Amino acid sequence: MKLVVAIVRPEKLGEVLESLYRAEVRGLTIHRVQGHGGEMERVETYRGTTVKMDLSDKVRLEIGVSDHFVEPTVKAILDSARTGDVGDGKIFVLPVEKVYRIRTAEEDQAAVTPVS
Amino acid sequence: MKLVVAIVRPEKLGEVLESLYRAEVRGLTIHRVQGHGGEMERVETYRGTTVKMDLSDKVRLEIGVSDHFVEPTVKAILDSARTGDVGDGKIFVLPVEKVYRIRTAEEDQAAVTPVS
Amino acid sequence: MKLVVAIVRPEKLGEVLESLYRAEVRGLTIHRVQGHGGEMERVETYRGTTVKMDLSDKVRLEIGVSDHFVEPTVKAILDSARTGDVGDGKIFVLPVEKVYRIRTAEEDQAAVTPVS
Amino acid sequence: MNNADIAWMLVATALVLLMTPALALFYGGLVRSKNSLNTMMMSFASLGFVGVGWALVGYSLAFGPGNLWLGDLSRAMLRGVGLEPSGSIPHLLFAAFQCTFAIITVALISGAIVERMRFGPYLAFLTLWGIFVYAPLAHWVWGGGWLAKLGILDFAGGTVVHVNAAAAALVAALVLGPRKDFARQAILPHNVPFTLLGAGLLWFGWFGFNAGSALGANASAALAFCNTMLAPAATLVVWILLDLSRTGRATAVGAATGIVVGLVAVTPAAGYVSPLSAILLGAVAAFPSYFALLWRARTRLDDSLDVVAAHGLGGTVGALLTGVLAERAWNGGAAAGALFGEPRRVLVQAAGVVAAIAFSAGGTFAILKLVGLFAPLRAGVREEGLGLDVTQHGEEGYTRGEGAILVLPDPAPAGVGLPAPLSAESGSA
Amino acid sequence: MNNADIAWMLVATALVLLMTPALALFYGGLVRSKNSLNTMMMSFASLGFVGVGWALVGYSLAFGPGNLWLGDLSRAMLRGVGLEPSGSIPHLLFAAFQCTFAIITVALISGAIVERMRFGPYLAFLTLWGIFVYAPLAHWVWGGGWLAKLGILDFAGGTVVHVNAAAAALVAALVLGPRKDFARQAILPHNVPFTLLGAGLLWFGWFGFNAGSALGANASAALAFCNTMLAPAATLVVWILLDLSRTGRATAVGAATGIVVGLVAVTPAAGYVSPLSAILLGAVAAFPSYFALLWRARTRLDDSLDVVAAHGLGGTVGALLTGVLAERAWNGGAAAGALFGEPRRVLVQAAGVVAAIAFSAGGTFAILKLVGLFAPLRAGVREEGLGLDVTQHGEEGYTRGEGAILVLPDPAPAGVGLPAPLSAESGSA
Amino acid sequence: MNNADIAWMLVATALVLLMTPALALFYGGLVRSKNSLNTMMMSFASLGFVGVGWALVGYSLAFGPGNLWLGDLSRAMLRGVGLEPSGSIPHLLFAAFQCTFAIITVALISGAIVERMRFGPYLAFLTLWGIFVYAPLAHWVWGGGWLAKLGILDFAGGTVVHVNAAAAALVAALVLGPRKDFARQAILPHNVPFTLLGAGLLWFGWFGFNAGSALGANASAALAFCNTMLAPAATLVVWILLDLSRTGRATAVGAATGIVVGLVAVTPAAGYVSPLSAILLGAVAAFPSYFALLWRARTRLDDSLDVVAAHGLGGTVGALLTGVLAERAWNGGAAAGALFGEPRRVLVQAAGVVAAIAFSAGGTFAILKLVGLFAPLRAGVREEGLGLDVTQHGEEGYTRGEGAILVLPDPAPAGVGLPAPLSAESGSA
Ligand SMILES: Nc1ncnc2c1ncn2[C@@H]1O[C@H](COP(=O)(O)OP(=O)(O)O)[C@@H](O)[C@H]1O
Ligand SMILES: Nc1ncnc2c1ncn2[C@@H]1O[C@H](COP(=O)(O)OP(=O)(O)O)[C@@H](O)[C@H]1O
Ligand SMILES: Nc1ncnc2c1ncn2[C@@H]1O[C@H](COP(=O)(O)OP(=O)(O)O)[C@@H](O)[C@H]1O
Repeated sequence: MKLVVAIVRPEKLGEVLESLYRAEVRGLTIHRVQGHGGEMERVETYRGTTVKMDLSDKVRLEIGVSDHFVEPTVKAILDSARTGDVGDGKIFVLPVEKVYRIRTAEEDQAAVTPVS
Repeated sequence: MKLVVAIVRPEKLGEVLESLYRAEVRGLTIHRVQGHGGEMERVETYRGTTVKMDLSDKVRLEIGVSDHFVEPTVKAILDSARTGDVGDGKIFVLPVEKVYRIRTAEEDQAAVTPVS
Repeated sequence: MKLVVAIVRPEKLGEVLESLYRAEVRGLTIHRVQGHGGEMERVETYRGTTVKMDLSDKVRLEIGVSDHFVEPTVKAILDSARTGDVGDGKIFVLPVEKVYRIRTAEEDQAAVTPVS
Repeated sequence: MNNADIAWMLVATALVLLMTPALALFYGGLVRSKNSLNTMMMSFASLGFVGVGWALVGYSLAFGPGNLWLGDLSRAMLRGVGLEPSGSIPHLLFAAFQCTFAIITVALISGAIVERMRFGPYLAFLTLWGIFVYAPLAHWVWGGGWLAKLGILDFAGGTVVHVNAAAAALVAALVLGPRKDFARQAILPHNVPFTLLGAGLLWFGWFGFNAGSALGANASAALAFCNTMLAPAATLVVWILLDLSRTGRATAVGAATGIVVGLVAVTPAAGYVSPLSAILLGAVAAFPSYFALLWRARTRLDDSLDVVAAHGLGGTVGALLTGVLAERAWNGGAAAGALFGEPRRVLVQAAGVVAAIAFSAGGTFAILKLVGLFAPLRAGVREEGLGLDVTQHGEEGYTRGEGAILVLPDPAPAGVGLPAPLSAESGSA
Repeated sequence: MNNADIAWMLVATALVLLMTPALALFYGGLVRSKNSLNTMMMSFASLGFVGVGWALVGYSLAFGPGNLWLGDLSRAMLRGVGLEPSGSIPHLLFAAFQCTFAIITVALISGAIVERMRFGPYLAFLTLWGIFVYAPLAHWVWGGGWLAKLGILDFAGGTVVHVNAAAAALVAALVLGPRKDFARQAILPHNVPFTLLGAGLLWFGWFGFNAGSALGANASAALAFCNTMLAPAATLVVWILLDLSRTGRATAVGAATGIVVGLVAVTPAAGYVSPLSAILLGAVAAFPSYFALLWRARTRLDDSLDVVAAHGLGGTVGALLTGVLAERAWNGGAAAGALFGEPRRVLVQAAGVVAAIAFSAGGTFAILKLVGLFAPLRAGVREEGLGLDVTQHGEEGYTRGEGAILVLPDPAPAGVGLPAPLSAESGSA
Repeated sequence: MNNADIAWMLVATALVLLMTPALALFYGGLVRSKNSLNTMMMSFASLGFVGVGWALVGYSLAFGPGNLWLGDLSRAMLRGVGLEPSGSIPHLLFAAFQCTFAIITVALISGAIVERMRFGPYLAFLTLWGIFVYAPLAHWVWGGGWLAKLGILDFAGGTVVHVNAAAAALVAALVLGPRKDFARQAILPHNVPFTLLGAGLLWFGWFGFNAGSALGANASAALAFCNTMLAPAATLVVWILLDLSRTGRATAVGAATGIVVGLVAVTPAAGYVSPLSAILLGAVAAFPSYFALLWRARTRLDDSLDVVAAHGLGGTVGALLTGVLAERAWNGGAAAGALFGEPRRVLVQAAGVVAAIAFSAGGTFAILKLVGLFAPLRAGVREEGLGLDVTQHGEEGYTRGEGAILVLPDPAPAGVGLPAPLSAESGSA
C-alpha cells in the first residue's frame, strides 16, 4: 500500500480527476493548499501597503493505492496535470503500513477496493 | 512512531474527537477536505448550468502516535466514525522517522507525550 | 527523500518561511489546519449557546527534501517557529519512496532541485 | 391628497419592503453555511407568495369592510383599490404599505424553524398563513375589528406583527420538533457580519415601518421616528452592559439581537409615548428578552433563532408599556397610559396580546397540520445532515467549483446555435 | 416648484444611485471569487466615469434641445442647468436623476463580459458608451426625439435602459468571445448570499427608478410604485413554481434572477397599467426569460450573467405588454394599449425595441472596435486563469495574509518620521 | 411646519443613521477576519452609547442656548424638545437628525485604532467623546458658537465631523501605539467586497447627510444632493487614473477610498458651490489624500484605516475650497468664496480647521488619559495575536463549528422544561 500525494494547479483539477477516473482510481481526498516553488510572485497593493504574494493556490490530492496501482496512478496525474510552465507541481509516493475502511473496519487491500 | 491519517465525515467529528480524548490521545491536527469514493453524487443547478458534485466534505485528522499507541487510536476512530453508510472514510497508518516538539526541540517519544 | 511535515503557529509563518528561504529551501506547500494539543481552550458564546473551542488555528507545511537536506530544514523550522509557549507545534519527518516533478516528469532528486 | 404625505409613504413602503431582505441576511448569518440559502429563501419567498396573496385576497380580508372579525371579499384582487384618496394618500399606496407588513410578518416566523423544514410545504404554509392568520388579525386591530373597538393601541404592529409571528413561531417549532443536532452539537452562526449588517438594514427599514404607520409626513411620524431611534439605542446599551457584567465580553450577535428587541418593543408605542419614555421602554425591554434567550437554550424548545424571546417578549413588553406610558400630550390626545391617568389601558393591551397569541397559535397549528396531510413538513435526517441548501435548492451558498463536473447539455439543435465570436481578440496574452 | 416633489425626487435619485452598488453585489456574487473585485469594479467604475461624462456632455446630448436624433451641446458642462424649475423640481435635480440612469445602464452591460475583459479598455468603453450610445437613445425616447414623437411608451426605461443594455451586452459578449473555461469547466457563483442581497437592494432601489420616473410625489408615482412591488412578486412566484416543477428544487439564484426579470419587465409599464395587469405582466414575463436562460447555456454564447435573457427579454416583453395593457383610467388618460382600444400601440412599442437594438448593437460594436485599435480588449489566457482581481487590480477579494511578504518601503526621510507612541500602554497584557 | 420638509428630513435622518452600519462594513472588510467583529462593533456601539448620550446631554450642550463656547443644560434629557417647529420641521426631528451626526462622527475615529483597543475602555471613550468633544464643537459651528459668529461655512460637517474625527483619530493612534504586527507583517483586508458595499451604502447615506443639512426639501437640498453625486464621481475618476498611472492597476480598495474622500471633501461645500465647482473640488481632493495614504504607510504612524488621510485631509481640502469656490448665485446669497470676491473666507475656514484640530486633539488626549487611569486601553500582545473577536467579544466572525464542544448548561429545572415536540414528523426521511 502506498499513499500518492500530488500537488497540482487548481485549474487542472478537472482534468486530473477525469484522468484518474479513467485509470480506475475510485477513491481520493483533495483540498486547497498554497505552494511556493519556482513560480513568479504576484505583487499586490492595498492602499499604502505593498506585498509580495509568493504562494500560489494549488490543490493537493491524496490517494491510497495498492502497490501495483501506483504506476498507473502517477502516470494518470503526470499526463493530465502538466502545462509545461513552472508551477505544475509535484507527486510524492509515501509508504503506508496499514489502511482501514471505516465503514467495515476492513484492512489493507480490501479497504481500497471499490464497493461496487 | 507512526502518523495516523483518518478521513471521516464532518458530522462525526465531534464523536471522533471525544472518543480520541477518551483513548488518551492528546495531540492532533485536523482540516477540512473533500473526498471522492463510493458516495452518490449531488446534482446542483445554477441558472442554465447543471453540475455534478462528486466530492463530499470530509475532515482529515492527522495524529502522531508512538507505536504501541497506534492500535487504540485506530480503534477509537473506527468505533466512533462509523455510520455504516458508504462514505465513512479511511484510515492510513504511515511510518514516521522522526518527530520534534517545536517548543522544546525534544525528539521522538518525548515529543508526543502530553505536557503535564 | 523525505517529507518534512510541520505544524506551526499562523503568526509565526512569516518568520518560518523566511528562515526556510535562508536555508535554501525553495519548494513547499502549506495550508491552514486546526490543532489540538496542550493549549488552553477558548470559550465562546452565541446567544444562549456556550461552546468550548478546543482547536486552535495552525499552519501545516509540507516540504519534500533530499536526505541530507532534512537536518537544515528541521533546524530552520525549529529556530523560527518557537515562542516557548505551549502550542508551538510539531515536526514529523516521513520517508518518501518517490518524487516526481509534474512539469518534466523528472524523478527523485531532480524533482526537488530548484529550477534555475 | 397631500403630496408630502405621498412622498413619505412611498419611501416608507420601500423601507419596509427592504426589511425582508434585511431579515434574510440577519437570519442567514445566524445559521450554518450549509443552510444559508434555505434560510434566506424562507424570507425571500414571502416577498413573492405573500405579496401576491395579499393583492388577491389578503388585503380585502384585512381591510375590506366586513364585520368585527374579518373583512369581506369586496376588495379581492384589489377591486376598488385605486388612486382615489384613502386618508391623504392614494388607496393603492395604503394597500402597498400594508402589503409589506404582511410579507415581513410571515418571514419572521421562519426563524423558529430554520435548517429543517422542506421548502415546498413551507411555501404552502406561508401563503396560507399570510391569508388566514395575518389578515384576520390585522383586521381586528387595524381594519375596524373588535380589538380596534376595544381601543387597543398598536401603533405599528407590536401585536399584529411581532406577538403574532412569535406565537406562530412557537407552535411551528413545537410541531416540527428540534433539529437533529440541537442540544447535541454546537450549532454556530456562519457569518456574524451578515447578521450585523442585517440588523443595521432592519433598523433603517424600521423607520419606514414605525414612522410610516403615521400614514403621513406629520408630527406623529416625527415622534415615531425619533422613538424608533432612541429605544433600540437604549436596548443596545443595556444589552451590552448585561453581556459585560455577565461574561465580561460584549457579543456582536447580542448587539444585533438587542437592536432588534428594542425595535420590536417600540413598535406598538412609537407614536404614543414621549422620547424619554421610549428610552425607558427600550432599556426595560432588554431584560426579559436577554434572560429568555439564555433560558431557552437550556430547554428542549428549538426556536432556533429565538423568535419568541426577541419578538414575542419584546412585542409583549412593548404592548404593555404602551398601555402604561402613552401620553396625550405626545400623541395628539389619542390615548393615555396607566401612568398618565388611564389604568384600564393596560388591560386592553394585555387582552390584545392574549387574543393574538391564542388566535395565531391555533391558526398556525391548523395550517401546519393541514399542510402536513399532503406532504411531510420535515426534511429527512440525511437531508438535514447534508444541509437544506443542497437538498431543497440544489445549490450551495459558497462554492469554489472544486470537483464540480459540468453536465453538458445536448448541444442546441443545429440552426439555433449562435455564431462563433466575431473577434480575434481572444487569448491575446 | 413643489416641495413634496423635490422631497420624493431627492429620495428617488438616491435610490437609483444605490442600484449600481447593488448590481455590483448581485453580479459579484455570481462570479468566481478570483474575479469578484473586477466584476464589482465594472459597476463601481460607472459611478465615476459615466457620472462625470454625463455632467460634462451626456446630459446635454440627451436632454439638450437639438433635433429628433440628438440633443445639442447647449447644456454641456451643465451650462444653464441650475436651480430653476424643470417641471416641479429644480432642473439640476432632474439632471441628477437622469444621471443615475445612465450609470446603471452602462453597469448592466458588464454582466455579459465578466471574468475576461481588461480593465483599462473597459473604462474607455464605458465612458464612450455612456455618451455615444446611452445619451442619444435617451434623447430619442425621453428628450423629445423621434421615438417620443411616434408615441412610444417607456415609463422608466424598459427600452432606453434594459433593451439597450442587453443589445450592447450581446454584441460585447460576441466581440470578446467566451471565457476560456466556458462550457469546459463548471463556473459557479462564489457567494449566492451576496446575489440575494444584491437582488433585495436592487428591488429597493428600483422603487426610485420606476416611481421616481413620475417626477413627482403624485398618484402616478403611487401607481408605479405599487406595480413595482407586485410585478416582481408575481415573477418570483412563477419562477419558483417553474423551478419546482422542472427539477423539484427552487433555486436561490433563480429567485434572485426572477426578481430582476420582474423588475425589468414592469419598468416600461409601471405608470401605465393597472396593478392587476402588473401582476399578470410579471407572471408572463417569467416564461421567456426562464427558458432563454436554460437555452443560452447550451449555446456557445457566453453572455456570462445572462444580461440578454434577463434584461433583453424582460425589457422586450415589458415594452410590448405596455402596448397591450396600458389603460387610460390608470395613467391619467395618457395612453391605451391594444387591449383597451389602441392596437397600434404595440407596433410603436415593437418599433422602439427594434430601433434600440439596432442602434445599440451598432454603436457598441463600433466603440469596442475603436477601443480595440488602441489596446487589446481581452485579458490573456494566463491572466484569466489567475483571475482578473490579481491581474487587473493587484488585489484579492478575500485574503488571509498567508505568505504575504510586506515590501518595506524606504523609510520616510529623516525629519518627517513620526514620533514614537506617546504612551506606555502598549503590550500591557 | 412644512410637510414636505418633514418628509425629506425623516428620510435624511434614516439615511444618516444607515451610514454607521455602512461604516462598520467598510471598516470591517479592511481588517483581518480575526478582528472583523470587534471593528464592526466599534461602530455599532456608537449607535447605542452616543445615541443615548446625545438625548441625555449631548444635544443640549451642542444646541442649547448657552454661550459662545458651549450650550447649557436646558435641553438635557430632551427637555423642551418636542413636536413644536424648529424651522419648518418638528424640533424633535431636528434633534434626531443631529443625533445621527454625533453617532457617525465618533464611529469614524475607530478606524485609527482597530485591532488593538480593549472594548470596555473604548465604550467609555466613545461615550465621553460624544459629549465632551463632539457636542462643543458642534456648538461652535452650528449651535451659535464663536465659529458660527466668525462666519465659518460648514454645510454638513467637513469641520465638525471629518476634521474633528481625524484629529481625534491621530491622537488616539499615537496614544495607543501601533499594532504589534504593524510594519512587520502584511496586514491585509479580509473582505474587500464588504468594503465596496460599505462605500456604496455610505454614498447612499451621505445624500441624507449633505442634502439633509439643508433642513428641508428645497433648492439648497437639490444643490447639495447633486454635488454629493458629482464630487465623489470626480474623485473616483481621478483616483482610478492615479492608480493606473502609478502601478497600472486600479485597486478596488482605492476606489472605495476615493469615493469616501470625495464625499468628505464635498461635505462642507455641498450647498455653497456650483456643480461644476463640486466636480473640480472632488477631482482636486483626490491628490492630497492619495499621496498621504502612500506616505503614511512608510511612517511609524499606525492610523490603521487612514482616517487622517481620508477624513482629515479630505475635510481640510473641502473646508478650504468651500472658502474659495462658494458662489452667492448658488447658495441663495449666503456667502462667496475667495474666487468670487471674498478672499477673507479662506482665512475663516482655515481658522475653523485649526481650531477644530486643536480642540479635538486636546480633548481626545485628555479623555484617553482619563480612561486609561481606570483600565488599560490596549489589549495584550497575546490577545492581539488571537484577535479581538475572540478575546473581547467571545465570538468569531465566521465559524464552521469544527471542534466546538457544546457546554451543556444544567437542564432547566423540572416543571419549566418544555413539552417534547407535538409532532411525529421528525426524521421522516
Ligand atoms: N519540495 C517541495 N515540497 C513540497 N511541495 C513542493 C515542493 N516543491 C514544489 N512544491 C509544490 O509544487 C508547486 C509547484 O512547484 P514548482 O517548483 O514551482 O514548479 P515545478 O515543479 O514546475 O518546477 C509549488 O507551488 C508547491 O506547492
Ligand atoms: N483510496 C483512497 N485514498 C484516499 N482517500 C480515500 C480513498 N478512498 C476513499 N477515500 C476517502 O474516504 C471517503 C469515503 O470513502 P468511500 O470509499 O466513499 O466510502 P467507504 O469507505 O465507506 O466505502 C472519500 O470521500 C474519500 O475522502
Ligand atoms: N500527536 C500529534 N499529532 C499531530 N499533531 C499534533 C500532535 N500533537 C500536537 N500536534 C499539533 O501541534 C499543535 C501544538 O501542540 P501542543 O502539544 O499544544 O504544543 P506543544 O508542542 O508546544 O506542547 C497542536 O495544536 C496540533 O496542531
